[in-house]
Amino acid sequence: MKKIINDAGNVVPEMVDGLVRSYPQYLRQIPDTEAVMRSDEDSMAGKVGIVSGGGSGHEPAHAGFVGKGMLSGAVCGQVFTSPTPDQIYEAIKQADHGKGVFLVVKNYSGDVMNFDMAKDLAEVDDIQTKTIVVDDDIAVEDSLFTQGKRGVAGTVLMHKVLGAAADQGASLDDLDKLAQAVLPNIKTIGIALHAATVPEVGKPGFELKDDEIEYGVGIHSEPGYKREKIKPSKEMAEELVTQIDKTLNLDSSKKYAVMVNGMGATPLMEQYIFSHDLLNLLNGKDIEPAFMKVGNYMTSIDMAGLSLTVFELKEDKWLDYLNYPVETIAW
Amino acid sequence: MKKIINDAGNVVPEMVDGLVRSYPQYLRQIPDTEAVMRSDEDSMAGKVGIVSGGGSGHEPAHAGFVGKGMLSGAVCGQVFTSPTPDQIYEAIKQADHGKGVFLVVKNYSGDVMNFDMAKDLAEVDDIQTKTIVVDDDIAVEDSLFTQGKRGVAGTVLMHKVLGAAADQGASLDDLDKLAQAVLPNIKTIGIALHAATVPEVGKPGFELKDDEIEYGVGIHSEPGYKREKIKPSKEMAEELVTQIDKTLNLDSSKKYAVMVNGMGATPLMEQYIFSHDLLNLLNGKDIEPAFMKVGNYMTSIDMAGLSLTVFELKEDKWLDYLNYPVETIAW
Amino acid sequence: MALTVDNLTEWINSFAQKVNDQKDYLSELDTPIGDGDHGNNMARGVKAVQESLENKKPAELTDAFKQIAMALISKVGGASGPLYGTAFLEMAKKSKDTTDLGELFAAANAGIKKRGGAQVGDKTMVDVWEPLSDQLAQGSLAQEDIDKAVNGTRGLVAKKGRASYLGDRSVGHLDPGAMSSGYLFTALIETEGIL
Amino acid sequence: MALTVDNLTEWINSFAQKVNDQKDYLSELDTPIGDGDHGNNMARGVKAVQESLENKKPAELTDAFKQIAMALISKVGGASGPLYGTAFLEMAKKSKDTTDLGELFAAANAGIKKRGGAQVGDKTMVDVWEPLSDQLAQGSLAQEDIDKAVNGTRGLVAKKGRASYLGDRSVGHLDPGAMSSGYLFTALIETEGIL
Ligand SMILES: Nc1ncnc2c1ncn2[C@@H]1O[C@H](COP(=O)(O)OP(=O)(O)O)[C@@H](O)[C@H]1O
Ligand SMILES: Nc1ncnc2c1ncn2[C@@H]1O[C@H](COP(=O)(O)OP(=O)(O)O)[C@@H](O)[C@H]1O
Ligand SMILES: [Mg+2]
Ligand SMILES: [Mg+2]
Ligand SMILES: [Mg+2]
Ligand SMILES: [Mg+2]
Repeated sequence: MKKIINDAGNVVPEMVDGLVRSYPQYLRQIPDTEAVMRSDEDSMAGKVGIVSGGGSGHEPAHAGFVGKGMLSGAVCGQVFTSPTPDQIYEAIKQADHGKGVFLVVKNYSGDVMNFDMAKDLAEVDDIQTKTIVVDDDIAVEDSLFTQGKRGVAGTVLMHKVLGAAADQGASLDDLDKLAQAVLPNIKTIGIALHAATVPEVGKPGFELKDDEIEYGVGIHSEPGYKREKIKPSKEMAEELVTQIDKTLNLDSSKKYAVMVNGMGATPLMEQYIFSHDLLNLLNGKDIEPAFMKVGNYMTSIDMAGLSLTVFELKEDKWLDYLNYPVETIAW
Repeated sequence: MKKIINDAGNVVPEMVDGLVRSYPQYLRQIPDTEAVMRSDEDSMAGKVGIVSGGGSGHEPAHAGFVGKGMLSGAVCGQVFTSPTPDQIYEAIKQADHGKGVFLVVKNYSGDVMNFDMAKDLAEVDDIQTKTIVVDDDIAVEDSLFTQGKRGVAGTVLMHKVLGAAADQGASLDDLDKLAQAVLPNIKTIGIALHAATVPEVGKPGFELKDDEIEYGVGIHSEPGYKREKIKPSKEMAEELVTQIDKTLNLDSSKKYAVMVNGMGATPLMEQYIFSHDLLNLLNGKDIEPAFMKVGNYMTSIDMAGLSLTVFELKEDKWLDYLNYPVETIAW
Repeated sequence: MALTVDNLTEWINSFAQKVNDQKDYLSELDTPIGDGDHGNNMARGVKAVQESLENKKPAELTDAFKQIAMALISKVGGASGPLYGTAFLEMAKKSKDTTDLGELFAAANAGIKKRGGAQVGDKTMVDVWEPLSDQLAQGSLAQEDIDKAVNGTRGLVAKKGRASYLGDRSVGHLDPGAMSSGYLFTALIETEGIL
Repeated sequence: MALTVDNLTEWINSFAQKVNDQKDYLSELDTPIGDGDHGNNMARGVKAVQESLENKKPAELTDAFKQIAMALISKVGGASGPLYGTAFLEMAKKSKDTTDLGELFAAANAGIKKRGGAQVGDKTMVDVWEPLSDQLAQGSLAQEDIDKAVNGTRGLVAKKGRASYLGDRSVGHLDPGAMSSGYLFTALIETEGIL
């Protein structure tokens, strides 16, 4: 493992410190935590707060989306490890401006349980909270008896939509309805060329041969659904679009937002080439995305690969929310 | 080599196509070239145009900085290879709105010569041009008899300053004076953990052992000034700050802008940790940057590593230029 | 033979020792069917527990359980943090009424199941906590029971936690949380005078 | 023995052949002291040159030189593109007055030096173009002269181009542009009836 770090056990506090001190215009840190809050207090007055977070290693998520028009705060857990309830609770307290706090949680056992415990703590203080558990990753079969699907890059689109609505005065209940309505329309699927190395582990989460890729890998090196020899970008795009098509039934009469998300070590060069192939495929179905973003939004440390998120814009308002101006580091 | 591409010989056209089609609100492509122009024509009316460019592989540079308040156009050469004069010439023609075009060139023999030839072509059309040759990389010794220093990440700050000034109505001569004044105050130095792989070459530009790093590497895998065993981030920051200090004489009575720039495969996690160490060092000298940015701005395909740019803000106006709002993909 | 703050501390220190010794192994177990951090998570947790018990020596059993719970809840994170934390928090509550380990563990196990929603057979720590809590209640817990419970997770298909994403491919791997829970029970039966 | 469109084409095709055969070698030479793309750059260029000469067969020498120049200028990029392009553009200009290869190469060499600012001894293609143009003018160019000029760059410290960033560490490596230029001269002396 070759990394620009000091102490593998200390990456999160140092990272959060560096982030907050580099961008004081956007962020401040809650003392004695790795939770970060929006610096622009005025922009939150009288509005529902939105708090997200999760394990670290997904930078710029989630702190990079804290700012006017998007998140009120983000809680940074240890690398690939859900943050603890006490810290989430601190962020909830600071995000509350009398209208309650909406929590955006990715569907992992750890995140769900820790945010739940934080919610319990907030209830004692009479802070109203609602939660959306994002599970956009279609690589995993859903079932009532399991944890279900994972939350991945589509979470960033959820942040954007809710952030814009909250900034325009949506109530906690409005946000709850919006989040529930939006959720089933956001679908993501990823591909990995090389696994991430967690600093404390010191070696990649899984091994892929020099000519192997894996479809459906999660953002914490969770295994995917199939391994294959590397293929041209065009064919990778085909596989991902086919999977998305299965759940969303892509259709030229509908509107879509698309996000191509780099996993951390995959250069924009490759992301743009993939986008070229993706757009060719979509255009072949007479679909022109109404909104598109390409870049590193929800990474997996130094994983090589990318994910494709398609968000069916059932309402025009959702597109407005995506286009709503924000002041963040990374949107 | 494992990359999300189709054909190593075709990465640039496919990449530019994907980029432009993903972001039509910012960019349009000049037909039959790999030059991209700002879509927002209105924002350029009556203003001096600014054209930059260079070899590809540095994404988001340069096309990611095309947009209102920054560049008018960017010409994308083959990977790590200067664009050709005919394409630069096309971009100059389209960037000219009667007030001339300012060219931002990085100091490589190829770029300098190709932009020069394009300038000659533009002169025939009576389009006025001026050029700044950026040479911010202090890893290379300067001398009258050699090519001199390389242009690297500091170029992005040059784009920003000139773009803001041009947007506010600066003339070609104003921009020339501004660029000349700014240039000697921007200094950059880099560090590499792993070299970039040019698709057509298929293997990394140089080999570093599993525990080796190299200081002063260029953004095309040009060799640096020393190789060492990997060190804690803190010590890497110390080495880079010491080098910058030698040329800029860092002093708490002066103002600075700082850019920490990822090389493409280095995750933000590491860039923020480095920033933490960097800010500790600067604070130790009683320096608090007046402006700071951390992220991937001028990459080297999938190189692992980062560069540190320090820009001494001799005039308050320069800080205003950095803070001036822009509409681009990547600033 | 009774639970005291002293032998509780001894038990927990012995657990901490095992977790630290097996930190890499726990993370290794978490690699093929998880995200490879269970050893680090637990090591961070037991360190915080030991520090807490050192810095603020609890006088009462309830306080001791509570301190353990809070240290785990606020330092482990992930899935195992709230689960282990809930287990000890439930023991803290229960310890107001009884010091019977069978009852304490039954409460803890119920807490884990409520928090995580897992049942026996889902290939989680519940596959260790439930049968071994039962055995404790019957006063017959032995190392071979522990081994059997832990090893029993190997053949299961994961239904909860990260391993569930693997579906059938989770079969053939021990569950890391079951393994670390096994250490807790082994530490317990090795602690003199506690049972 | 005179320069014609036919033997110019033959010469250039032979040069193209050599560049394609040695593409990887040229890029390899460009790796330790450059950016590893000289072979790819030149291969892209000679392909464009051949396509241009195929698609629009030039009738006049000047047109032929100009087509070659334009193909190189618009397809190679980097440092070698404008340099090779300028060389052939200067030959195009000069070919209006003379078909003497000595004079044509002298003009080309002057163009390269003006465009890139390099002098003999700076470890660039000029270290091949200048001495060999002189020898051509004297009517005595042989392969051993070419080898000597190319190999002579090995001992030099680079002052121009990417290799200059290396300073003294550029010593011991052949200059890639000198090598590709060597192929151009070898192709020339191998072309029957041109000299
Ligand atoms: N819903 C659940 N119910 C019970 N135990 C669970 C549940 N989810 C996960 N676990 C346990 O947690 C262990 C993983 O813990 P750990 O690796 O520390 O957390 P994470 O999965 O968040 O990385 C699993 O091996 C399993 O025993
Ligand atoms: N200023 C210059 N004058 C003459 N020749 C030069 C100059 N700069 C570079 N060269 C030649 O160009 C060659 C490199 O070409 P190439 O690799 O294609 O371009 P780049 O350096 O832009 O990647 C060098 O080996 C050298 O011979
Ligand atoms: Mg984890
Ligand atoms: Mg080059
Ligand atoms: Mg885990
Ligand atoms: Mg080169």
